[in-house]
Amino acid sequence: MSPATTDHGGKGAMTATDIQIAICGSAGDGTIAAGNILRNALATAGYRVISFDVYPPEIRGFGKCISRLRITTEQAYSLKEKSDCLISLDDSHTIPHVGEVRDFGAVIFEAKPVAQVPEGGHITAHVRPGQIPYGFSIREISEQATSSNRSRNVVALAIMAGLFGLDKGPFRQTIDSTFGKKNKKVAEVNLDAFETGYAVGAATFKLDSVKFGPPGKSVRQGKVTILSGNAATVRGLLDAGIDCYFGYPITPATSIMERLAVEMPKRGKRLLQTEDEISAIAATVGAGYAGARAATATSGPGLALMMEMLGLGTIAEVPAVVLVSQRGGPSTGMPTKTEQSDLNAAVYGSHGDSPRIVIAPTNVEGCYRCAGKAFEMAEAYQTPVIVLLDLYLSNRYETVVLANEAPFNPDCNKRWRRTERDEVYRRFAASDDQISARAIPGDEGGMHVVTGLEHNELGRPNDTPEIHTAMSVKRHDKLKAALRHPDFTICKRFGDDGPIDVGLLGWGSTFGECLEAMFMARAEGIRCAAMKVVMLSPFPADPVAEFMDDCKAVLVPELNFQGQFARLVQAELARPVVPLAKVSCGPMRVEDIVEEIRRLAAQVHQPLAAE
Amino acid sequence: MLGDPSGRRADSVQARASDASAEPYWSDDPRDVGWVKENVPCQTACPASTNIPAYIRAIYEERYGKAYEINREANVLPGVLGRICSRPCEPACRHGWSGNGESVSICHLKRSAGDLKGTGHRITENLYAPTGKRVAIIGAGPAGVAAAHDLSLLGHDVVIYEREEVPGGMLRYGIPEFRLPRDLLTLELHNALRLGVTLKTGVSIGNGRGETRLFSLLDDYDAVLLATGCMLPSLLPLRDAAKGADPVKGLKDVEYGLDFLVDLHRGESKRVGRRVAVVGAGFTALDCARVSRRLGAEEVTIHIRTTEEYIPVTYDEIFEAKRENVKIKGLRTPVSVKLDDNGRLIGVEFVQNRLGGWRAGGRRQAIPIEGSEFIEPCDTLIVAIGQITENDFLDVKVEMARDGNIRIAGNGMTSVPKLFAAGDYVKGASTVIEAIGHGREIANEVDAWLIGQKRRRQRVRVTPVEAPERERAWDFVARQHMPTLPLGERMKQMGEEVEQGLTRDLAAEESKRCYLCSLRYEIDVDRCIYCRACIEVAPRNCIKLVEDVEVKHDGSYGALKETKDWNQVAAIWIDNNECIRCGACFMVCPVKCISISRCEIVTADV
Amino acid sequence: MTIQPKPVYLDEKLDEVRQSGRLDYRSKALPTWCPGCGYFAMVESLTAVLNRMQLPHKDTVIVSGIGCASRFPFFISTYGIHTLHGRALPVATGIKMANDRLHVIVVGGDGDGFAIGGGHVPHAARRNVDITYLLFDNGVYGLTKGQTSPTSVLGFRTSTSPYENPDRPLNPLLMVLSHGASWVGQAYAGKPDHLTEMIAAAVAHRGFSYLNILSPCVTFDKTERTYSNLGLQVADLPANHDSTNVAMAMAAAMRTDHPLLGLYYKEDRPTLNENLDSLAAKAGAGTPAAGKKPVRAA
Amino acid sequence: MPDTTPAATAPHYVIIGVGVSGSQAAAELRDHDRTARITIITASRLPFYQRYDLPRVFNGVHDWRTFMVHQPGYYSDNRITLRRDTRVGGIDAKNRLLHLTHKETVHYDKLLVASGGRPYVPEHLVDYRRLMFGWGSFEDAMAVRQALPDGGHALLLGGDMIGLDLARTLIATGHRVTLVAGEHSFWPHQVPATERPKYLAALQALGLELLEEGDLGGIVAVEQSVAGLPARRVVFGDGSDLHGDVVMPFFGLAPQVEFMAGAGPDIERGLLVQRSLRTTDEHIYAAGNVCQIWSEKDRRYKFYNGWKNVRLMGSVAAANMTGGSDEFRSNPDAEALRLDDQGRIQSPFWEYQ
Repeated sequence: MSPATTDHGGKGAMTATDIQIAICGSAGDGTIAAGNILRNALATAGYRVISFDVYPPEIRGFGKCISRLRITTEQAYSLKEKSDCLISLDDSHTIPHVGEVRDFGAVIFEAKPVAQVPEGGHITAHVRPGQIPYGFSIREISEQATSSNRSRNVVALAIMAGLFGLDKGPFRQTIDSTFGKKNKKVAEVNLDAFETGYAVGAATFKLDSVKFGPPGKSVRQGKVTILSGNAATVRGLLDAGIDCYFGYPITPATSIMERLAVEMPKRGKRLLQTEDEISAIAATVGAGYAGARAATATSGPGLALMMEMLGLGTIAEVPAVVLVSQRGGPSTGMPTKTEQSDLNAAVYGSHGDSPRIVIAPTNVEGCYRCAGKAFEMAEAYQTPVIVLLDLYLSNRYETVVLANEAPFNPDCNKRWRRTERDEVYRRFAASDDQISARAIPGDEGGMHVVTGLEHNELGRPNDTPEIHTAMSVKRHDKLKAALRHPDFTICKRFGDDGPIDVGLLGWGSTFGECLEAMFMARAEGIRCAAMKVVMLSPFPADPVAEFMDDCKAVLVPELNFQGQFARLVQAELARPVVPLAKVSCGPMRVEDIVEEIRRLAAQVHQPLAAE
Repeated sequence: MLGDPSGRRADSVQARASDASAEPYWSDDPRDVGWVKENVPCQTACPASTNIPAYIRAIYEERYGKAYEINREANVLPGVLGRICSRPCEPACRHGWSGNGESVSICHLKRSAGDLKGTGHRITENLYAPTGKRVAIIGAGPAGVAAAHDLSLLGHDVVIYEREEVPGGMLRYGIPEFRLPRDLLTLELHNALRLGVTLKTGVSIGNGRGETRLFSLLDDYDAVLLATGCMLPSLLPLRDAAKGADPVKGLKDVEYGLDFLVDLHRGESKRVGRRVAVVGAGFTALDCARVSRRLGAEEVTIHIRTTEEYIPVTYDEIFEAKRENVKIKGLRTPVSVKLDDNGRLIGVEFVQNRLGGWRAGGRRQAIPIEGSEFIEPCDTLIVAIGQITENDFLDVKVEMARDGNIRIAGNGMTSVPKLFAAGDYVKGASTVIEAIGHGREIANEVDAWLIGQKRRRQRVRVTPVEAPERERAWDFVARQHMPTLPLGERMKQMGEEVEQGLTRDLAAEESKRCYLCSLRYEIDVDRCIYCRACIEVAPRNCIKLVEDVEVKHDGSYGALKETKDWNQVAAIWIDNNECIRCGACFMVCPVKCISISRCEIVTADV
Repeated sequence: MTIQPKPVYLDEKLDEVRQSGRLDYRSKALPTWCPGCGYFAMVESLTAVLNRMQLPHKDTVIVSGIGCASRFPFFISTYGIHTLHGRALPVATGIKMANDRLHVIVVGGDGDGFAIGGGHVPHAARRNVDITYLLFDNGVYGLTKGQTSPTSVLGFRTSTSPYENPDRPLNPLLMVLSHGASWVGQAYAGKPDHLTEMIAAAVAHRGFSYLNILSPCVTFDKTERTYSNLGLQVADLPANHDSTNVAMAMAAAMRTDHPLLGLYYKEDRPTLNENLDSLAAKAGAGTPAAGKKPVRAA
Repeated sequence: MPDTTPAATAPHYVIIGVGVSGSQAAAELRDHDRTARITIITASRLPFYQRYDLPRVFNGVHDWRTFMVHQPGYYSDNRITLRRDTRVGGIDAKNRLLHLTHKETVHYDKLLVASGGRPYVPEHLVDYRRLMFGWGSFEDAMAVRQALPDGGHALLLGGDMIGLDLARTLIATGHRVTLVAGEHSFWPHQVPATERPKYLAALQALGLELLEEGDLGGIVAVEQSVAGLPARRVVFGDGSDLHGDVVMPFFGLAPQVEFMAGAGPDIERGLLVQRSLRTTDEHIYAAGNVCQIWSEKDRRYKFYNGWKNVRLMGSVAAANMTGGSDEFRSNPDAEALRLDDQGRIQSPFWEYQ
């Protein structure tokens, strides 16, 4: 395959930048920090960036950290299969990843390790003949520049920047703001390290074929910024006016809370680290009952603990927003590996018939929108809303364009107002849209009790078949309005119009790979289209069915073993789909999808050929 | 309090209300008075306002003397009334209410108090200081004796004028000995009068020669009380009889029951035929029938206009009469008497009746069926259809009421100043207990009139009680039956008392049955936690979630207004009308917010 | 024997009750607990306290978990939320954080609070969430018809410990004291007057107030914690008890043979919301009161 | 992770150098032994490329991949480990260990030293190395390509066959080339003094401007450019000077054997080997410009240069390392410099295409 500048989506010109850089090291090497600096610097420089870090569950020690960044002129949809440049801060961790550098890409490494390495233990034993090895005395440079080896990560970055001839300004700016927050001195030291490393890199004869083009033009309106999925989620929550947050640390959702812990107090809002996930969701439901926009974030194990309370939210019709960043399961599973295996839990979880709204953004910008819209929906439909992220989405960074004005309605409550006629407030009164006017503690005259017991219109416990039937209908039917939620894309089709051979049905973070795969398949002449499904519950049956009508075959790529979304689609529409269910401990490989598209395309044409 | 030694049961009972160390609370509040009247139906039904629960409780405690004294406070002849009382209390008894079983044998217990009291029992009298007033009472029947007793205690000098040789009136002359032993009667009359009443017997009041003039008494005394009763029989109203005429006058074999009994008790020798027909439905009729049996009649039939269930006598009387082979035939009204050519009675012609509507007083109307006449053969006819007053002796002009009885004002005084009247003489033929009650009532009025103010009145005495005095199990004790003389024994002698009196054990068992209705169970609304534990254990629908209570015109409480709305429940309240004083609620209350007090209407100094 | 000076007349009493406003704090629904249950004392005392303090209905929220207590909110005319087994405290924390103006009262039993919900008590206590926790301690699971609870006495026989309860009961008072509750008291359902005073003090306390309310389960414990046994066991805290001395309070809490009634411990310290607001002020929020705004409530 | 101990069965052949002879040896080692481990160690960052073609950078060929001999897949297909950017710090011949400068030790069963030669700079010019452009690698070539403007002036010192090859291209691509000729001119060919003018004339015919080194025995300075003048200035002993954009030394190659010092095998200038290319250490062979081969005829150890020779050396070494008994035989014809019919210089050294 053509190595240098893959045309993502067929949109960019050949001169457009599309470079992926990976930084790999041991926990504690500053790998992720280097990735962050690189990401922010390149975003500052005006490139569009997607980045994703993989790191171990342990804080320090010998776990592997990889930070991957894809730098493009126009927004890309996923990381690439192959990186253009790999920076090793620890050979033992980097060696297994050397293979992911494309031919004639660059591998930057430490030429003078501090300790003896075993035979074959140095990265030079593994750099592929097609790749360009760049050994530098990174440690020595760091020590020369800063009298410390702690700036190795910055030096390595700087060498890369110098080697590729990147503009120093954005790097300096980023390093200054990153380290300056802690200590001006630290910033200065790192700037020195950068300058030294940059000079070394710049003086190095560049043998690889990695070429940075100029950054893209700035976006028409809104502000461009680089955000992780979790950061975008936080931004969405804040812009939608989050009042209360309750959380318990869990990878990979923790950073949502960490960011909110910084931002919410500034706005006079309240955040609490609870004793567990159960209390986090409980307090969220409590605050929701009290009228606040409240949210909690967790991952699969936490979601499992929250299930019972989600059921309460459903039956008591209390708004609550739960952000779930999925990771590998079951049980503790793989805390630092991405997976999309909590769909069943999110859609079907909890006991009894407990419907709720589940939405899953497909990119970082979607995280922003979904987080904010989740508040709107929770309020409007008086129900818990799960926003299904995953580690890959939570932790990946993308340059996103945010509107100048927050695109969220600050109040979607259907509020009860006391009228002369009301003798008694009927919290769960029947109405055309099955959504009952809501009174909130503090509302005069609206006193009522909500309960996890089946109840009548007044909220009084009642378990007659008539009431249970009516209330079950109400709880399910009211959610259908969410399919028409204003200013929200429940699903969207990409690619060829009209009849197609292979349609991709994608959800969540994997959809980026689906899109990349679709573009590649189209480039190969396969009639291909893709639909992203953002709203998983209630299921947007009509548009999805319409899309499937156009497809000879429907492929559902997702990162779980069971093909959970494929099953959901089949259950909702009773139509066959081809699952592409992978548990690869990392993002879906675009090539895997393309391969499957090719196979399916060949298959759908075979009968035609036979005729 | 009394010399009667406390029995063993007394020790086992935690509290004895009258022994409470603290002062009771006295109330004239209509809500309290109303409560007692409503809640102690026996006492309310009793014309003498006998504090029945109290004396039955005393019997349970084996303090018979005290029980006797409690009775005596209301009527001075407990032993007498314990035998022949018409017992208006018993139909009223809560225990006889629907669902509760049979009423308590109040009367038998009354007798047992007298029967069982210790030989050392001494009667108690509370004497007032002498007033110097003099009162003449005409008639030593129950009303006169009761009035005399009370007036004498109140400090007045009382003289009774009695036509007969011995006092007692109808008690002595109208009631057969087998129901009321004469020695007991004599003793109790003596006890009633022995504290300073002058009894002048054989003195007839009237205009005739040798008779004492009423107006002279009025001159001699500060007050004169007429208590002469009803000593004239009502005439048999046969179909063809002229109004006011006696259709059976002069007929052999036909007699008025009252005359029959009075003659008998004056000592005359009476005879009856083989077949005796008794017309009438009261005690007199029954007495005549049973006396007839004892005089040798073989077939004794009581003919009544309606049916058994509506006749104004006690069940026991009917029961015993029937045991003595007295027949009772109902739904018939005599139309004529049939005589043979010799003028001897051969039978009575009756007309068949059907039951009509209710009449005042709880009786049923009897409507003759035209053309249904028939003849019941008999050898002797005794007519016992009532008595009326005798007014011939009056030598002062006194206003009479429409029914022929004397008219008295609210204070008991007739239209003649200083002249009072009481008992059957005022009210017409009634019962002994009514006569006694009225006698005491009028005595109180006389006293007030003499003194110029009321000195005593009825008040409610409220005494706290620490614990229920009953056990729930007692609610299931069956009514104890009065032992009676075997039939064979009865006929041997006219004076053999049929009812033998309750033994100690029987009395004890029967005394347990009393609900002690004067115990008032109340919930302290401020401390009640509305837990409804009391409702849970309540044997009846007696504890209620109350929203409001009706207050009647007289200030007493009417019905409780119940609710099931929690926010309307202003109190959980014990509906004392439903309450059978079992104490279960008191025992179960977790916060001990239920209190018990004894609420009694007693006569007290003003 | 005391003699009431004057009988209480029902009509007057009814007027007084109605006019007192107490009934306004009740809902229409009749409580469904077993007759005699101590919960009645709680609901009665609480409504009396609410009435006495004139807490606005609209600003009062009763929170319950699961257990016999769970239906408590249905019987009170304020706002209420009947949550999950053991989760009332965190729900209440959320409510209180959402709106300072709300008076939040949590009711629950010993199983709810110290078995399934035991993980939440320490944190509500140490954070000093400004709520009142009325814990109904009857030492048995009532709603599920009589199983062993965390405060069941040793040797207690229940349907799940048919031979005997082998587990030593925990000591709720000692627990909450050690967790830093700022108000700790104990009352007995059989003494409703005292209970009312204690609830009043607990509700008035600014911070996390924990009131342990001893009561029998009249249905499923006929042998151990009966009214008669408890009535004999309970005693008042000694007159010289110093409720500012936590060591003394703990020592008193150890007296499980004769549970002592009264205020064990009281401490004034900032509440969770106050702490959050002051850190918000440090973080640069416009005004410290910003968080106090009742979010979104009308 | 590769083994740290010698494989029990498969021998490990290590080749130092990825030039013609090293690469040839690797290929033939694989032919001889399908199971052996083969590792090439080189300080270069690039795989084997055609160094002789480097002048083509002036023909617009700027991508080193054009010079690549094998596609990258070649190495993995043949299971040859190519370790680039890797330097050997020393050899422990006794234990058959290579000490790499990055603190790694590599065990070998047979070692082939094919580290080649680096451009030789005479002593008197060493101090000016900084100001001169080398021509040893692609990087060097590109550097010259960048420093030398179109139509610019290159000053070549010495004038070995490598330099003359470049000179041909430079002239062909419109540059001005001045050769300062001296005793190293036409290296490695030995040009008798008699024939020298003839060859020099041939060079001039090519378009070179010529200066005889003898005439300017004392080069005293090479200075940085001043404004308006080309980047380099060569000052001669007589005070005259030359201005040029680049100055490049072409004094032949010197074998790179520093890392062999003290290792055991005999070294004169290069590694001394038999015709079997084995050094005095039975496990160590040498090939290419790094070794001197015993010449029976000349009774001395000789360097053999030129693409054909060094490639042959690789083959012979590979054969012998795997148990063969080949001998290196140089083709005398191949070593001769000559002029063709048109008077153009022909050298086997240039015959690499």
